[in-house]
Formats: sequence, structure tokens, C-alpha cells
Amino acid sequence: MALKFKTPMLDELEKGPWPSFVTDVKRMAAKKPACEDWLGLMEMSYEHKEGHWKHGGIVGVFGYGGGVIGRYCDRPELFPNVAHFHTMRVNQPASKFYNTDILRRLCEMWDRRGSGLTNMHGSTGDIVLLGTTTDQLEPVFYELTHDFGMDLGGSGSNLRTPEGCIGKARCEWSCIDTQAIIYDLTMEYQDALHRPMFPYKFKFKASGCACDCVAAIARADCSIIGTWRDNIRIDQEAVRAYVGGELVPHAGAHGSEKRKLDIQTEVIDLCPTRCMEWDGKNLKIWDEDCTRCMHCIRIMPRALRPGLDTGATILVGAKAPILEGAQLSSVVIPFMKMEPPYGEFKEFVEKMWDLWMEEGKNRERLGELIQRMGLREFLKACELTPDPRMVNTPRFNPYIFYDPAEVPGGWERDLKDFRSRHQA
Amino acid sequence: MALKFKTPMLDELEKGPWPSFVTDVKRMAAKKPACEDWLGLMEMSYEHKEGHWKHGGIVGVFGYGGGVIGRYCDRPELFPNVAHFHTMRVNQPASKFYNTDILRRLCEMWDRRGSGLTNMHGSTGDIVLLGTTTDQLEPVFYELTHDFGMDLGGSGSNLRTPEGCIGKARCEWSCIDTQAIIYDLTMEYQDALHRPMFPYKFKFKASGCACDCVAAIARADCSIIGTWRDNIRIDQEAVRAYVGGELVPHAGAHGSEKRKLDIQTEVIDLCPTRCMEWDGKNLKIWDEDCTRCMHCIRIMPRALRPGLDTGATILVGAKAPILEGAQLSSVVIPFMKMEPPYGEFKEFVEKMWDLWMEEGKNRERLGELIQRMGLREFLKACELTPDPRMVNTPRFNPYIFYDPAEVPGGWERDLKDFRSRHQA
Amino acid sequence: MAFDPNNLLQDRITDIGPPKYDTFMPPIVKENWGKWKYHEIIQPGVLVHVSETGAELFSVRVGAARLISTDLIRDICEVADKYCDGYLRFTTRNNVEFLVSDKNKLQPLLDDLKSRGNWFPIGGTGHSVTNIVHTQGWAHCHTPAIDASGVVKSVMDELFEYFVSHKLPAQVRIALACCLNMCGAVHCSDIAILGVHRKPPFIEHDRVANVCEIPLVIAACPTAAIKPKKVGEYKSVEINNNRCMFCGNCYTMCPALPLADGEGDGIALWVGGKVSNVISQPMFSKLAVPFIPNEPPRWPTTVQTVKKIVETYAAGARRYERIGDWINRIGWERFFERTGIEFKHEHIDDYRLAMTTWRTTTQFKF
Amino acid sequence: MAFDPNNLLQDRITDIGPPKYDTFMPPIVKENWGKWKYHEIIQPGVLVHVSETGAELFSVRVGAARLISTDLIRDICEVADKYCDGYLRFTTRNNVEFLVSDKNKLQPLLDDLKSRGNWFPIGGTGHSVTNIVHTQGWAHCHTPAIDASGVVKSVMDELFEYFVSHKLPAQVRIALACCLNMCGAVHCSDIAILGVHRKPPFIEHDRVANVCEIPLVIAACPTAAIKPKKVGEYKSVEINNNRCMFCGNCYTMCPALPLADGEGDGIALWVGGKVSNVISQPMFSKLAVPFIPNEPPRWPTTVQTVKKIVETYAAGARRYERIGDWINRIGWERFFERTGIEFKHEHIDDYRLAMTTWRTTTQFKF
Ligand code: SRM
Ligand code: SRM
Ligand code: SRM
Ligand code: SRM
Ligand code: SF4
Ligand code: SF4
Ligand code: SF4
Ligand code: SF4
Ligand code: SF4
Ligand code: SF4
Ligand code: SF4
Ligand code: SF4
Repeated sequence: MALKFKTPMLDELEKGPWPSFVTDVKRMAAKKPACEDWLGLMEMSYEHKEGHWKHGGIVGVFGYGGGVIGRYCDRPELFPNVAHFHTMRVNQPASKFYNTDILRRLCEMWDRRGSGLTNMHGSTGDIVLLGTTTDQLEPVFYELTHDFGMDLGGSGSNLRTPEGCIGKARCEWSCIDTQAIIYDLTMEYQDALHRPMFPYKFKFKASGCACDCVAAIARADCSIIGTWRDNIRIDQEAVRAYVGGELVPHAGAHGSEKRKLDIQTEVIDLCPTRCMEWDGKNLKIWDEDCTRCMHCIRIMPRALRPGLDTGATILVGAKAPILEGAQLSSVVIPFMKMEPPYGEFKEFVEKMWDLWMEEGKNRERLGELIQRMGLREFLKACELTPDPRMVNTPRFNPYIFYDPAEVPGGWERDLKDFRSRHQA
Repeated sequence: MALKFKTPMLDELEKGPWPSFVTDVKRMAAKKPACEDWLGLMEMSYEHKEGHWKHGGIVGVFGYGGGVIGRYCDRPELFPNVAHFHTMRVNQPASKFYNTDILRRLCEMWDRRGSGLTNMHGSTGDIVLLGTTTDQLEPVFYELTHDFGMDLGGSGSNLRTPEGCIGKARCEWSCIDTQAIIYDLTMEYQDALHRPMFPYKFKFKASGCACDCVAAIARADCSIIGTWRDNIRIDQEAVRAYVGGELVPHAGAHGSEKRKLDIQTEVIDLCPTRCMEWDGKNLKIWDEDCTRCMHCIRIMPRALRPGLDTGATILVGAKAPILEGAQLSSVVIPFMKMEPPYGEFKEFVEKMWDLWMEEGKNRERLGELIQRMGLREFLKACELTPDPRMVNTPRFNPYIFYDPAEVPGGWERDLKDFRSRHQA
Repeated sequence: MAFDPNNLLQDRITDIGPPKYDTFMPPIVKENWGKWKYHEIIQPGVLVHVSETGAELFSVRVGAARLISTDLIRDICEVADKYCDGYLRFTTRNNVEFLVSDKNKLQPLLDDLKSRGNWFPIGGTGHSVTNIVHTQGWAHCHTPAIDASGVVKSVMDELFEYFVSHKLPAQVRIALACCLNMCGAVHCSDIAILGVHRKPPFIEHDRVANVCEIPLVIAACPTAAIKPKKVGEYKSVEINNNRCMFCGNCYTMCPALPLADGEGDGIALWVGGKVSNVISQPMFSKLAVPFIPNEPPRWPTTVQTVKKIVETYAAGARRYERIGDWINRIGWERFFERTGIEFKHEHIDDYRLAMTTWRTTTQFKF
Repeated sequence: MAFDPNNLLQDRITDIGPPKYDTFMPPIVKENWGKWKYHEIIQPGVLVHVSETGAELFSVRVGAARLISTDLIRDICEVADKYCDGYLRFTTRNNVEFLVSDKNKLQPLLDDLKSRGNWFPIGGTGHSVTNIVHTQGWAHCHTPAIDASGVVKSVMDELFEYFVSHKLPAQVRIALACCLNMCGAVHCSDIAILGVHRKPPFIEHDRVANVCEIPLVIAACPTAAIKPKKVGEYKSVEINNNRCMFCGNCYTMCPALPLADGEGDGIALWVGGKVSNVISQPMFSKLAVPFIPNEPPRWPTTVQTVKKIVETYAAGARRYERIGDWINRIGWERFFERTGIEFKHEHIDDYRLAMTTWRTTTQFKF
């Protein structure tokens, strides 16, 4: 089964224990000319140490402002089957559960209408269908909506496809229902997801607890992270079982041999707030000092569980470096109950978006807007009350913009009066 | 002894256990009209909640560009005896040792030629002679130089009066000879101290150890802080004596009762690098991990002493907030031997000043210049090699200014060649 | 009705969003939703979650290249049909999880997976190196400085033993982004592999005005290196090369300013970031190696340097210490010493927040 | 020759610098220079340093107002002559240290000092509140927002018991600066008392061009709030009040832009800074109270707030914890709760490095 192009460099990537995308695509190349040309193009990129895709072109489906990344090869004469090679971002089901039926049908469609190559999944969370031609965009969209009950995800200055961790579906620590939240937001804001209305992209991500398995705090303009505000639930007997060596510490994450947990050095001393005590029999947690970091819970999952008064901490502003430097999200709502229909949360979101749409410059992420205007303006616009939980530290620079409303006489002064007291 | 002005508000400051400057100045007011008027002026300031000094005027002694702060009252008609009230900054002897002879003679002179008021000392370290008239400036200078062997300190865009902690004169921890260093620098750079040649002020301060009793790291453009690079000297018997309760921990700084030192919680657990171990008998220090923070030494001064291979860490850039925000000094020379005539150090100083004088904008402190140009440029200009000890963390932002000299072909590229590989 | 290319609006459905989340969930998940009590990692790659109802769900995690073909998805389906009643999921790091609700099928599933060559490596749980989050590279994007998939494959081959075991002091999350846009969100990874350019863009003066909005291009430059300029007949721009730090943002706005260059481009390595709030707080990744040339097809210098970092960490860190925690404990001076990486000018920040990274204390180790 | 006002150059001496450091050192200091072995604080305010030679030097530290008259200096001299062979020194925080080399004179010295009313309080060593480093205020400077000496006196009166004892968990360093120039270097103090303006400068258009260099004035503004403007006949400037944060730097450059205002001016309190590298690293002071009005003559609100902070700290901190270390352990949320200080918009930084102060973790206490 000789392929059209020799790929000596790529062939090197067929070796080794990790799955090889080269082997995989070669297998496809026999039946998909796009895959064959793609391999040739990749080989040439490896030779030149330069990519061979042109700067993105604007293509899409009618009425949508996103969901498709236009892509053209810069050597179409050599690789005509990837001359057009557009990506379609398909909004994944939250937490990416599938059955084989839907996957098989998607594959069949993509073999027929696209390259047969995918990313499962894109970094934002979408099903990424990698490579098709312009004329296939509408038919794919038609099939997605009609036959699969699926829709495109986000791209451009839109809301981007929201995503969450696996949450309550399979995780005992989840303090919020990540799937329901993600689904609800995705449905509520379909218009924002499909039609550019923002200064730039906007991302929601939801994690069920502080482990943050969807990396929300690092890469979502609005990060929703589950937490609790009552007490960690303790099963003292199970604690003793860990200490006694009857249960595997850390649920086996560092080895499944049974061993006695050294609770002092492995838990108590590592608690970031040192709010725990072990007297040999009972574990005491001073919950008022706990910052809910999850460490003790993850080490003794059969003994400790998050509290029951659960909700989310809302943080905003994470983003990659372009333009003003990378940011992590910052706390703006220390605690909020998250129950359907999430009215309070959505009110917040809409205030935040109003501010951003009004004040944001072209290609200015929310985090950058807040950097530019100050967190104070953001809180004001969103009608949030300043709280020490929003900062690691109060300001240390003395350049305070005092509010004239709080100053007797505001900014007004009487120069004459002043000069009657002070000669110039 | 009725004074010219009623001072009901100031009188309130005569109460209480702390020494009262009001009582003190009132005592002087009987013989010094300037003091009398000064009290009246202060009382008026207390009433108005506004100061009554005009914006500084430029006065000085011939040939010097600093050392005198011109000051005029903004109500001379009411307070003619403080109509002129200039400050003279007199360079203190390093570490501020005096005998009564010199002080008495200074007092006599200042009663005669000035207000009789002083600051012992100014924040920078000078003897501050507070308040005299323009015609007295030269006579005071003449007496200082001729009769006292003294000279003016710095002000304006000069080198400012250097100062150090008490150091080896009375402190067992000093790793450098702060007085000798301060004196040597002061003498070497008299010209810079007296004649404005810099973009802005420049301060040296030297502390003998990491306790930094002259606050060098917070307020000197160049901070010299003593340290050692060998091992902490341990007297194991004395350690046991602390643990046994025979010696007072912390030299009595928190109470002079004898008590058993809980070496584990009070020393070992507080060591920032946790590089100590106590086995009940002997103290082990892993010196390669020690950051020489002085904690263990200060708690057991009779058992632990700094090492013998001593020198200084040189840091630069500290300053108050104006203009670009407050800065602490940053390490630029992790270790340097400091022995007379301090040639290596002065070479560094002069390279640093050359850079600053060449590149610094008007009123730009050294720290701000480094902020603006980058530490890299500073190190290059001073011929220093980058070292991880200069940063708390390497950069996290990816905006790297790669040096074209290290890139094959530098910044040159061949567009034609590129376009032969890539169609536009 | 069937699709009619000439009448897009006919029977058009829009804004229906994704399938509801529970559409493809296995029954055991729906039944025990929110009732999970605890979990255990039975062996690397194999988790069991136990419910308050007593139900047990086994998840078998296998590594995937992420850039996968429909054939491979069909292979995955075949396995899932056999052992999982057709249910599976993908993780947030692009691994596949086979969801087994019948304990008896677990071992046969594992045996089956192992029999399939290198397609389905089992691992990525606990204190391992799990899959590398990555981006497009030369496979699809227009701004990359490096390839993504090839580098990932090369690194994972070398670190494979850490994927299939729990030997490390804590989890190690590696991410790759092929340019400073950082689609892989590498800025908070234990180890980040980042594609970097090192030559300023060229300017195709004859195209700039045609294909770009000049004011937007100028605004795009974080260092204000770009100014408008008339070149002969053309309205164009000029770039102050001394101010350029090769971010490529101008190219994003303007195809007439390409930066990719076979000799100029390569990899920067970053270390010590993290996302979780467990014990320590989220941290950015910090620069470890400013530049390694592109060395396709297997990027040996990059691979070996990453390995050196991982193994120095594995040898020196305490249990539960992420790479960043380990470095914070031992100090950066020791990190560079022990890994043998040279500390250079590039390591010292010189952008907006630079001063917050300088060492403003005498506390350091010789 | 005597001074001749008409011939300044006659017999002129310049650049001789200060007296050499050892000119006024007592013999015991010269003899034991560099040989000191250890010290002990015998009681608050009284130190003994013991040399390798066996020599003992007693230092008795007394508080001073810093703004002192020649009469007071003569009083000090009288004491030093009686008990110290005429030797004394001043500390870096403006206390006086009487240097006693004859042990027999120690108790008589202490008795003498105590007999002199409130002139010479003994203390300021160890875990105390020592003297407040401060600046000129209304006593001499042209830019203050507050007085210095009066505030210091009022605060020290109230905290006096902490000056004469070692009751605190660690040393507490208080500093005062009467304007944002921060001559008191308050930016790294356990507690900082800072004079602040709150009204933008007025502009005396008829004076600006006469008394100021307009370009320097414009360059002086950190927020670029100042622009040149022609007002009628006058070349002058205009200030965008919305951008002004009252730093006074424009006034430093230009007397025609006064900001002082009896109603506008007052005090901001800052906490948790430190300078030493002991245990923790040097830290900046952080905003505790954005504004307290000027309340001469005794500034009761300021005094009581400072006291509240000190006592809350004293009650809650562990031994050796500086105020900043204590707050870092308990968290800012607890600091505000326990001191009863309100957290307001002003506490949230909004200047250049603001984003580095935001809470980028879910770790906080309810
Ligand atoms: C496909 C995907 C990478 C992947 O291989 O997975 C991707 C691909 C591109 N990203 Fe991205 N981004 C992708 C997730 C991300 C993420 C991660 C995330 O969403 O969690 C980030 C970092 C988080 C963030 O949003 O800041 C990300 C930050 C960027 C940026 C920098 C944005 C910034 O504010 O710094 C750009 C540049 C831009 O917007 O112009 C960018 C731009 C791009 C463009 C459109 C290139 C461009 O310059 O216009 C890439 C198209 C590649 C192609 O040809 O297919 N992409 N991009 C990811 C989307 C797939 C999906 O929908 O699931
Ligand atoms: C007298 C003294 C305060 C005191 O009561 O002790 C003082 C007084 C003045 N300082 Fe200062 N500074 C004094 C030590 C300091 C210090 C502390 C130090 O040197 O350790 C600092 C902070 C450290 C630093 O240098 O950054 C300091 C930072 C400033 C600044 C802000 C500089 C900056 O870069 O942020 C100014 C503003 C300026 O230079 O225009 C300033 C300006 C002034 C001026 C000249 C007022 C002005 O705007 O021109 C003050 C004259 C007051 C007067 O009328 O007597 N003074 N000044 C101190 C000098 C006495 C001496 O020589 O011993
Ligand atoms: C399946 C997945 C969620 C999903 O929705 O897909 C997941 C699942 C679990 N995570 Fe996670 N995490 C998953 C991505 C993440 C991420 C996100 C990422 O890496 O991009 C993080 C943050 C990474 C970071 O901090 O940089 C993450 C940080 C954690 C932590 C914190 C560990 C730490 O030392 O900081 C825990 C707790 C633990 O493992 O001790 C955790 C714990 C868990 C538990 C034990 C939760 C539970 O009780 O079920 C799950 C099994 C862990 C395991 O594999 O050992 N999970 N976990 C993700 C699997 C990714 C993969 O294929 O490898
Ligand atoms: C006399 C003086 C030096 C001088 O040249 O004048 C001095 C003298 C001593 N200091 Fe200091 N320090 C002096 C200002 C400072 C300063 C500067 C300042 O406050 O502006 C600092 C840095 C303050 C800061 O961190 O904000 C300072 C931080 C220390 C420390 C570190 C304490 C800590 O917990 O951080 C020690 C060690 C200790 O006391 O445990 C120390 C220790 C000492 C020792 C024990 C050194 C010795 O062995 O002789 C001296 C007696 C301490 C005492 O008073 O309890 N000295 N010391 C200064 C007295 C000022 C005063 O009148 O109150
Ligand atoms: S973020 Fe928390 S709730 Fe979500 S999967 Fe991870 S550990 Fe579970
Ligand atoms: S969750 Fe974290 S902070 Fe809370 S008790 Fe456990 S280890 Fe401590
Ligand atoms: S800085 Fe060190 S050497 Fe100097 S007085 Fe303080 S403790 Fe002694
Ligand atoms: S000096 Fe500080 S770092 Fe060094 S051993 Fe002593 S306590 Fe530890
Ligand atoms: S990181 Fe850069 S090169 Fe890679 S996919 Fe994203 S935008 Fe493209
Ligand atoms: S690559 Fe970045 S820094 Fe260089 S000119 Fe373009 S936008 Fe500016
Ligand atoms: S802090 Fe301000 S007001 Fe006080 S002396 Fe210094 S310059 Fe003058
Ligand atoms: S007070 Fe400061 S911020 Fe306001 S105008 Fe003057 S220089 Fe600018």
C-alpha cells in the first residue's frame, strides 16, 4: 500500500510505546486522499521546520459567526487534497460521555464529508473535526443538527464552548453539578456562542472542587469552582483505619500497597492552614480556618468528605498571554449557591458582559479590561461588595483614587480662601 | 514666662509619658524668638489642619549643590522670626557615636546661629539643624568645617549621606565593617555628595547582617548587607544549655526569665529552609541549604555565630513610591568580599553610575531605570553574570527579547526564499 | 427533508446546542449521580468509584494521541461495545476512559487492550505523567513555531514508564503549545513545552494595505513596536526590531507579516506551574530553558531535557510535592544546579511585572 | 582666620566629609571592635554586650522625640558625662543610647533617668514598640498632609506600655510619613501612618508659567493626568481630576499647584511590612485603613485604631511572628474581622501591579 509521498521523518514517529498518530493517519491514507496529502504536507513541514498552512480564511455556515476555522494549504499544487482543510468545532456533550452509536455515526459522516481526522477533543472542549472543504460546511451542519441533535461550538469573538469536569457524574467530591451548569449556560447563551457580539472570546469552565480538573482557574474568563461553607465530614473510624494501615492512603494514587498513613507528616503538616489536630485517636479540624484545599480529603477519601452546604466560588479573568500577559482568574464572588435555573449567577454574567461590551476594546479579554479599569470598577458594575477574599493582599501602593463623594466638599476648593490663609 | 502666642492645642501634647517636643520647644522659646514663633505657627497649622511653609526655595552654600533645604513661612507677617527657616543637613559620624564635647559645641553654635532646634537625626541619617536664616548658612558652614571637622550632608540630585548599622562596633553578628565602608564611600564620593551630577538622589546604606538594622533593603539605592558563605559556628554545649534552661533564649528579647528553650518549635520549625535537625543532644545544620536568615543565631546567640568567610550581598534599587511605585532592593551581587580599599565594589558603583547618568531621565531613580530598561541591561552595563540568586523566580511571561546574535542569521531573512516555500 | 445547497434556510435548525449531558451516560452513572462515596485507583490507569448504593464503576484510562482518525474511534467503539455496553468518555486531557459497570469484564478488557500493540496504553492516573495537553502545530495551524503531535509523541515515548506507573512524587502535568497564543494553556503546567519564534516578522509592503487593517495591526503589538509607514507607493508599517519579542500577535492580525522561520523557531521549556488549589495555590510556569532548536522528527534535545527535569524532580521531591512546590522548597538556584540547566539573561523577566520577580531579600542559597 | 562674609573663598574648606567614625567612640568600643561575642537584654531598654576579651558594655536606650532642642541635647550630655565618660550614640530609629563601660554606674544611671519625669523613658529593645521613625510634618516641610511630631507623640503615649516592656510577640516597628514621598520609608513597616491628600491640586494659572517648568510638571504625574493648556493669556496646565490620585508629585515640581486642604487631608494606615530577612523576607506594608481625618491635637481615631491593631496582634500572634507574618498565617479576611476594620474599595489595588494582588486561588477562609 505505497503512499503518494515518502515520509522518512514521520516514519520515525511510528516507533515507541506511545500511540502513533502517524501510523493512525497512514492507515487512513489508503482510503482518504486528504490523509495522504496531509502526510506529505507534514513531511515537508518537518523538512522545512516551518508549517505550511496559510493565514486563516473566513468561512462558516450561514447565520453563524463561529464554529469553523478556515484553513488553506500554502502549496496546493503539491497537495491538492488538503488545499482547503477547514476545521469544524462541534459542541461536545458536557464531560464528554459518549456511546458507540453516536461515535460511529459521527465517524461515518466525517469519512463521507471530511478528512476522517479529528481531535478528540480540542483544548476548549469541542469535538474537533479536522479538515474539510468549503462546500461541505453546510451539509455537515445540516446533518449535525438534523441527524445528530448536535450543533457547532464557538470560535471568534464569541462565547466559547463551555466545559466542566466530570463532577457528580463520577466524582465523590463535586460540590456543584458541573454538567447541568455547563449545559444550562450553553443553552441559555446559544446566541452569544454563535454570533460575535463580544470584544473578544469568552470562556466558561466549571470544576466541582478545588482540584480543578478542567483547569478552569487558568483558562476561563469565568471560572466556576465548587466548594462548601460548612464543615468537612469526618468518619473518625475510617481515619483510624488509614492510620492503622487498613485503607490505602490517597486512594492508591501513589501506590496501592496497604501501608500505615503517617497522618502527622502526610496530612496535618501539609495542611496549608495547619488547622488540623490528631491526638492519636481523633482528628479535629478547625473548619473556620480551613481553606478547603482538598488535601486531607484526597489523602483519606474514605474518611473525609466535603461539607453539605455546597456552592461555588466565582472567579474571573483567566487567559493566555496575548496581549497583556497571562492571567489566572481572580475571586469576585467568594460563595454562591448554584441551583437551577441559576438566576443569580446569570444576572451576574449579564452585568459583567454589559460592562465588557460597553467598555472593552477590540480584542480585549475581560481580564485585561479589569486590569485596565481596575477591579473596583468591575465590582461596581456587577454590584458586588468588596471583600478581603477577593485579594491575596490589600494594596501596598499608596496611589489611592479616593472617591470625591466621601470627601467633604468633594474636589471643590476655594483658592481665594486658601490664599487668605497661605501667602504664595 | 508668658509666650507670645497661646497654644491650647499644642499644650495638649505636653501630657502623657512620652517625651514632649512641645515642652522641649517651649523651654527654648523663652530664649529663642524663633522657637516662640515656631510654636505659634504650629498652633495655627493645628487649627487649619494645613502646614504653613512655602514651597522650598533654593538656598545653599557656595560651591555645593546640596545640604541645605530652603524654607520660608507663608505668614511672615505673623511669625517674622521663622520667616526664613532653612534646614542644614550635617553629615553624621557613621553609626552616630558622639562625645559630649562635640555635642555641646554644636549646641552652642546652633543656639548662636540657628533656631536651637534639631532632628537627631534625619531619616537619611544626617544631623538635621532645623531652622536658620540665609545669612547664617555660610558662617555655619565655615564653623562646621573649621571648628568641628564636619561637613554638610546630601540633598538634591546628589549622593545622599550614607549610613550603616552599628556593626562591629557593638554587634557580634556583623559580617562587614559598616562604619569603615560608610566612611570610605562618603569620603571617596564627596564630590558626588556635594554637587548634583545625578539624574536624582542616590543612597547607600550598609547593614552588618540580614537583620538589616539600618533598613538598607527598603531605602537605599544601593544596599550592602553582610553575610557569610561558610558554615554557622555552633557551640553544641551552649545549645544544650539553652535547651536545658541555663541560658536565656533570644538574649532576653522577649523576657529575661530563664526557661527551657523548645528548640524544635522555636528554632527548627521556624527555620525558613528547614535545614536544621536536633537529635536531643546535637544540633545539625545543613549549611548548604541555609539562607542565613539569622533566626537560629538570634535565638541562641551564645551558641551560634555567623561563619568566618564573610562579605556582603549587594542589592540595588530601593526607593519610596514616587514615581513608579515603591521598590525594595534586588540582589545583583550575591557575594562580594568587602575589604579596604573596596576596589571591586567601587568599580561596580562607578559602572552603575555611568549607566544611570547616561540613560537615566530627570528624576528617575536607579530602581526605576532598571524597571524601565530591564535588569538584563543593568547587569550587562555592570558586567555582572546572571545568577538565579538575583530572582525569586525566573520569568513566567513568554515575551522574551531573544538576542539576534544567538540566532542563526540574526534578524535577517530572505523573503523571496520564504515565498518560494510558502505561497502567500 | 434532505439538505438542499440552494436553499440553506429550508428546514434549517440552529442554536440547538449540544446533546443534553445525560444523553450518552451509562445507566450506572445516571443512577448514582451525586451519590459517589469514594474511589480507589486499583492499578495505574484503573479506577473504581463506589457509590452509597453499593454500585461500583470501573474506569480504565488509556492514552490517546488526540489527533485521531475515525478508524481509531471505531476501534475504541469496538472495545467499548465488548466490555462497556458501549459507553466511554474522554477526559479533560484527551485520554479515553472505558466505563465498566460489570466487574467481570474488567480483566478481559485490560487483556484486550494490552493485546493491541501500542494503540491503548493504560495509565495516566495518580502520581504519573498523564497525557500531554497540546495544540495543532504543523498539523493545522498557521502560526506555529513547532509541531505539536510529533513533539508530544517523542516526549511521551521517552516518559512512557511514568505514564504506566505511580512512581513520581506527585502528578506531573505536561502541556505543549506551538506558539505564544498558548492554546494548550501551558502557562500553568508542571512542565510546558512552548513553540517560540526568534526573528521579527518580515513585512510584505505590497500586501499589507490589501490584506490587513493597519490600525488593528499597530494596536496588536504589546510593545508598541509597530508604526505606520509609507514605503514607495504602499501604505504599510515598520517594525522596530529592537522592541519585538516575537509574539506573533501582529501576524495574527495580518498575513503579510510572517514570522515562521526554520532556523529562528524552536522550543522554550517552562516548569513549576500548577492549576489545582491542593496544598499550594495555582502557579504560573516559569522559564527553565529559553531555547532549543527544532529537531524533527524526534526533538532529542527537548525530549532529553524534559526527561532530565522529570527525573531530577523524581529523585529530589517529597511525596505530594508538585514540581513547583519542590522548586519552591529547594530554591531556583538548586533547580538550575541539579538539572544542569544554564541560567541566562533570558530567565530574568523584563516585561511589565518584571520587578515582582526580582530577589528582594538576602535569603538565598550559595 | 575668621569667617569673612565678603570673601567666601578665603581659607575655605570643602569636602572634608564627616569626622572619622572612631573619633567619638568610647575606648571600650575601639578595643573590642569586631570581638563582641554575645549580648543580652537585661531588662527592657538595657543591653549588655560581652566581648571575647571579657569586656562588658552596657547600653541604656531611651526614647526621644527626635525633634529636640539644644537644651535637651545638653541634658543628654549631662547624663552621659556623669555615667558614661561622656559617650553616647543615637540609634537608627532616633533613640539615644547611653554607653556605660563601668557596671557600677548602670543602676545610678537608670535611677537618674527615671527621676527626670518623662524626658528619658527607658525601653525600645526586644519585643517592644520602639520609637516611631518619622518626618517633618507641619514642623518644617511644604508638602505634608498631616503633622508628624504630634501624631507620634499621641501614638507613643498610648502605646507607652509596649515601649517599656517585652510583652509583644515580636518587635513592632511603626513609622510615619507626612506625605506620599515617604521620607519615613514607611513602605516596609509593621504599622505605617501615612499622610494623604484627597483633593486634586488647584491650579494657579497666573503663576504656573512663572514659577514652574511646565514640561517637568507634566512628566511628574505618574498617571499622566496633567496636560498643557492655555488659560486666557496664561500658559498653564489642566488636570484630569478623575486620574489624579493625590500624590503631590506635581506640587513638588510646581508651587502653583497646592493640594493641602484641611478637610481633604488625613491619615491612611498600613500594616504588615518588615525589613529584616529574619525567618520571612522583607515585605511591603499593606493598606489597613484608607482614611482617617486629621484630628489635632491628639488624633484620637488614629491612635485608637493603631492601638486596636497592636492589641489584636498581641492577642493573636505566635511568638516571633511579626505583624505581617501573623496576618499571612491567619489571612486578611481574619485581620479585618478581628480588628473590626471595614474592607472597602480602596483596599483593592488598581495601580500598575494590581493584578498581582488579586486572589487567584479558591483558598480563603469564610
Ligand atoms: C483548536 C485549538 C487548539 C487545539 O488544538 O485544541 C485552538 C486553535 C487556535 N487558537 Fe486557541 N485554540 C484552542 C483553544 C485555546 C485555549 C484553551 C482553552 O480554551 O481552554 C486557549 C487558552 C485560553 C484562553 O482562551 O486564553 C487559546 C488561546 C488562543 C489565543 C490567545 C488568546 C489570549 O487572549 O491570549 C489565540 C489568539 C487569538 O485569539 O487571536 C488563539 C487562536 C487560535 C487560532 C484560531 C489561531 C489564530 O491565531 O487565529 C487557532 C486555530 C488553529 C487551527 O488552525 O485549527 N487561541 N486557544 C483549541 C480550540 C479547540 C476547541 O474548540 O476545543
Ligand atoms: C528631612 C527628611 C525627613 C526627616 O524628617 O527626617 C526629608 C525631608 C524631605 N524629603 Fe525626603 N527626607 C528625608 C529622608 C527621606 C527618605 C529616608 C531615607 O533616606 O532613608 C526617603 C525614602 C527613601 C528614598 O530615598 O526613596 C525620602 C524620600 C523622599 C522623596 C521620594 C523619593 C522617591 O524616589 O520616591 C521626596 C520627593 C522628591 O525627591 O521630590 C523627598 C523630598 C523631601 C523634601 C526635600 C521635600 C520636597 O518635596 O522637596 C523634604 C524636605 C523637608 C523639610 O522641609 O525639611 N523625600 N526622604 C529626611 C532627610 C534627613 C536627612 O538627611 O537625614
Ligand atoms: C478524569 C479527570 C476529570 C475529567 O473530567 O476528565 C480527573 C479525574 C480525577 N481527578 Fe483530576 N482529573 C482530571 C484532570 C485534572 C486536572 C486538569 C489538567 O490536568 O489539565 C487537574 C489540575 C492539574 C494541575 O493542578 O495542574 C487535576 C487535579 C487533580 C488533583 C490535584 C492533584 C495535585 O497534586 O495538585 C486531584 C487530587 C489527587 O489526585 O490527589 C485530582 C483527583 C481526581 C480524581 C481522584 C477525582 C475523583 O475522586 O474521581 C479523579 C481520578 C484521578 C486520577 O486520574 O488519578 N485531580 N485533575 C481528568 C483526567 C485527566 C487525564 O486524562 O489525565
Ligand atoms: C541599635 C540598633 C542598630 C543601630 O545601628 O542603631 C539595633 C540593634 C540591635 N538589633 Fe536591630 N537595631 C536597630 C534597628 C533595627 C531595624 C531598623 C528599623 O527598625 O528601622 C531593624 C529592621 C526592622 C524591620 O524588620 O522592620 C532591626 C531588626 C533586628 C532584628 C530582626 C527582628 C525581626 O523579628 O525581624 C534583630 C534580631 C532580633 O531582635 O531578634 C535585631 C537585633 C539587634 C541586636 C540584638 C543586635 C545585637 O546583637 O546587638 C541589637 C539590639 C536589639 C534590640 O534593641 O533589642 N534587629 N533592628 C537599632 C535600634 C533601633 C531602635 O532605636 O529601636
Ligand atoms: S474537579 Fe473536583 S469534583 Fe471535579 S473531577 Fe476533579 S476532583 Fe472531582
Ligand atoms: S481541606 Fe486543606 S485546608 Fe482544609 S483541613 Fe484539609 S488540608 Fe487543611
Ligand atoms: S544589622 Fe546585624 S550586624 Fe548590624 S546591628 Fe543589626 S544585628 Fe548587628
Ligand atoms: S540562619 Fe536561618 S536559614 Fe540558616 S539555619 Fe538558621 S534559621 Fe535556618
Ligand atoms: S498554540 Fe498557536 S500555533 Fe498552536 S494551535 Fe494555538 S494558535 Fe495555533
Ligand atoms: S511579533 Fe509581537 S512584538 Fe514583534 S512586532 Fe509583532 S506584535 Fe510586536
Ligand atoms: S514625608 Fe513628605 S511631607 Fe513629610 S518630610 Fe517628607 S516630603 Fe515632607
Ligand atoms: S497629585 Fe499626583 S496624580 Fe494628581 S495631578 Fe499631581 S502628580 Fe498627577
